[in-house]
Amino acid sequence: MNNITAVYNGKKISHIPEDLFIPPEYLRIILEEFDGPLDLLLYLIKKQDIDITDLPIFPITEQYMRYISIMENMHFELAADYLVMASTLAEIKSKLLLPVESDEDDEEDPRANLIKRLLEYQKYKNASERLEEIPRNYRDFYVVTNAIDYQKSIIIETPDIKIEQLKHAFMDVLKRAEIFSTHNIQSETLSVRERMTIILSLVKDNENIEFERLFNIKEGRLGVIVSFLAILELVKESLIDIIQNKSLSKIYISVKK
Amino acid sequence: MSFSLENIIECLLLVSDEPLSSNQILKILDNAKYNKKKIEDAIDKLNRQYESKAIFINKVASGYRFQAKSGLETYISKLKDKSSNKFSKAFLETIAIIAYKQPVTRGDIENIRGIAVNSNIIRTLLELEWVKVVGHRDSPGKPELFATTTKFLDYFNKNKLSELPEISEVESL
Amino acid sequence: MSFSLENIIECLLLVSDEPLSSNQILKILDNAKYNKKKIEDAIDKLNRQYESKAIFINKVASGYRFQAKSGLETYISKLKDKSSNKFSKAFLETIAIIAYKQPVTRGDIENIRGIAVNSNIIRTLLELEWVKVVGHRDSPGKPELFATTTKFLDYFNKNKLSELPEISEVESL
Repeated sequence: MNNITAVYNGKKISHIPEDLFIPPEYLRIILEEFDGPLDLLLYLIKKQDIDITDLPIFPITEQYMRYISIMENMHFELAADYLVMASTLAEIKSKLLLPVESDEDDEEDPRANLIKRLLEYQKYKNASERLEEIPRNYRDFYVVTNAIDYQKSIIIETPDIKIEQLKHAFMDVLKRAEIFSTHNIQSETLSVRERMTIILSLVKDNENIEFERLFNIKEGRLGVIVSFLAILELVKESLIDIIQNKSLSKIYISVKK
Repeated sequence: MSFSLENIIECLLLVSDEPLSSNQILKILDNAKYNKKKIEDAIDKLNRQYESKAIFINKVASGYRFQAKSGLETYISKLKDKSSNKFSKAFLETIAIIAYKQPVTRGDIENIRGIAVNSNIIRTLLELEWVKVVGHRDSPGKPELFATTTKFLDYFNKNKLSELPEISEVESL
Repeated sequence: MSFSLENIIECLLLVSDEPLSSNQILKILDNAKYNKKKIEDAIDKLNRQYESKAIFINKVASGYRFQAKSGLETYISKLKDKSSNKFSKAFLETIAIIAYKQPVTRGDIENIRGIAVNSNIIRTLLELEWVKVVGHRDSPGKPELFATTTKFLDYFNKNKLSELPEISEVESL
């Protein structure tokens, strides 16, 4: 985190003013910029312009804790890793406070491991900055792919998929997306989805279509309900328009223009 | 190095994902010395250069586009089959989302999967005719709405979409 | 109409979504009269034909592909949407760790970055085929070991991993 820049009220701000009131929305922008506790620590250290091998653990810990408490006060969803780092810092601090016994002076500096981690992380941050700079496709040079059409006679072999695989794939996706709680997919939904596709195709081919033509009495009550739900869903997703010129006149459905 | 108009047009048509009309090309060049006639002449000239080649520039409804001449179908089939990603998890998830949540846009699929949609997968699905474009959503960019086809159902030996396996809440737990 | 080897290769490279190696081309042609040397010579010949053109055939890690020569960026940038190649800091750091420290596990990446790896980043990298699983570490849970692919190198126009920028140990900030 070398340069944080946020624009607040039209002014560019690149560091958090020490004792000024920080408007919460601006602070949020700054905090969201940090990619984890090591990133935050590196920022705090760089801001002080100090030699990392001489890491002043007391002021850094204090500042780190201040950021953490600001984030918590703002109900910022704090990754557990930030708290782990807080306890690591506290542990180092307490070790440093213990009196050093003279015959144990080859014992490792309690800060050593943290300093090593910070340097290691900085190394890969540098690497990622180099990667950001080197030429890449569609930004610095242009690759020609799939540049030409070919005759329709090209045959693509059909993949071998079992229907159960399809179902499991969809369930995996739903689980991952955690949208299951808000979207209850029931057996009926699919018939509505299918009807939506049929209606869309019909409407696409004919400019306007009479509302009644979307229903087939032979399908019985359930079929009519499916069509009706499909129409409502299409309207809700703003895919079609329902048009009636005056009351009691014919109702038409058309593609949303 | 400066390029002739023909070479610039050739490069633009090859790099572009979509056919380009002469008006689009003029807009990109943004130079008063070119006009529609000059673009068309340049394309004619390119096609004469390509006489012995296996490629040519074809005029389709939305503009000019490179196409393969006939004769190399067996090679191209082998090539396309290899790169279609048909057996990947991404392929399966994409067709599953289209089937169960149709009609959907690319953006919808990306939102659900949390990751960008691979263009090859959509293209393969369209080429297999498992999926078709049924309309456009009325939102910025007018994205295409994808839905499954009867060919897709035929493959699974089903008559209706509602015959696909049900997704129930209980099973997801 | 029959085409010369050069014309066939030109057409195949243009139709393909991905770079083609000489071995892949040989496999598609499936004809004993061709060999690797002949493919390479044909590509050299094509590139000589393209001398005054704005395109050329470039060799990257996974094979040969067409690219635009530099000079037309202002035009081409009007054609292409660049949003798809902006990466987040977290994404770049993750791929940098995998590239420079491979093979690595998720845990290794988390140790270095000090924060949990976002699953979507790993999934995106696997789907882009920039990263693949090359094995499992012999430690509890047998975590997957990730390494970069030739496709990752292709994206950055490199032939070998050693062509990536060198990085050195950091001793001070």
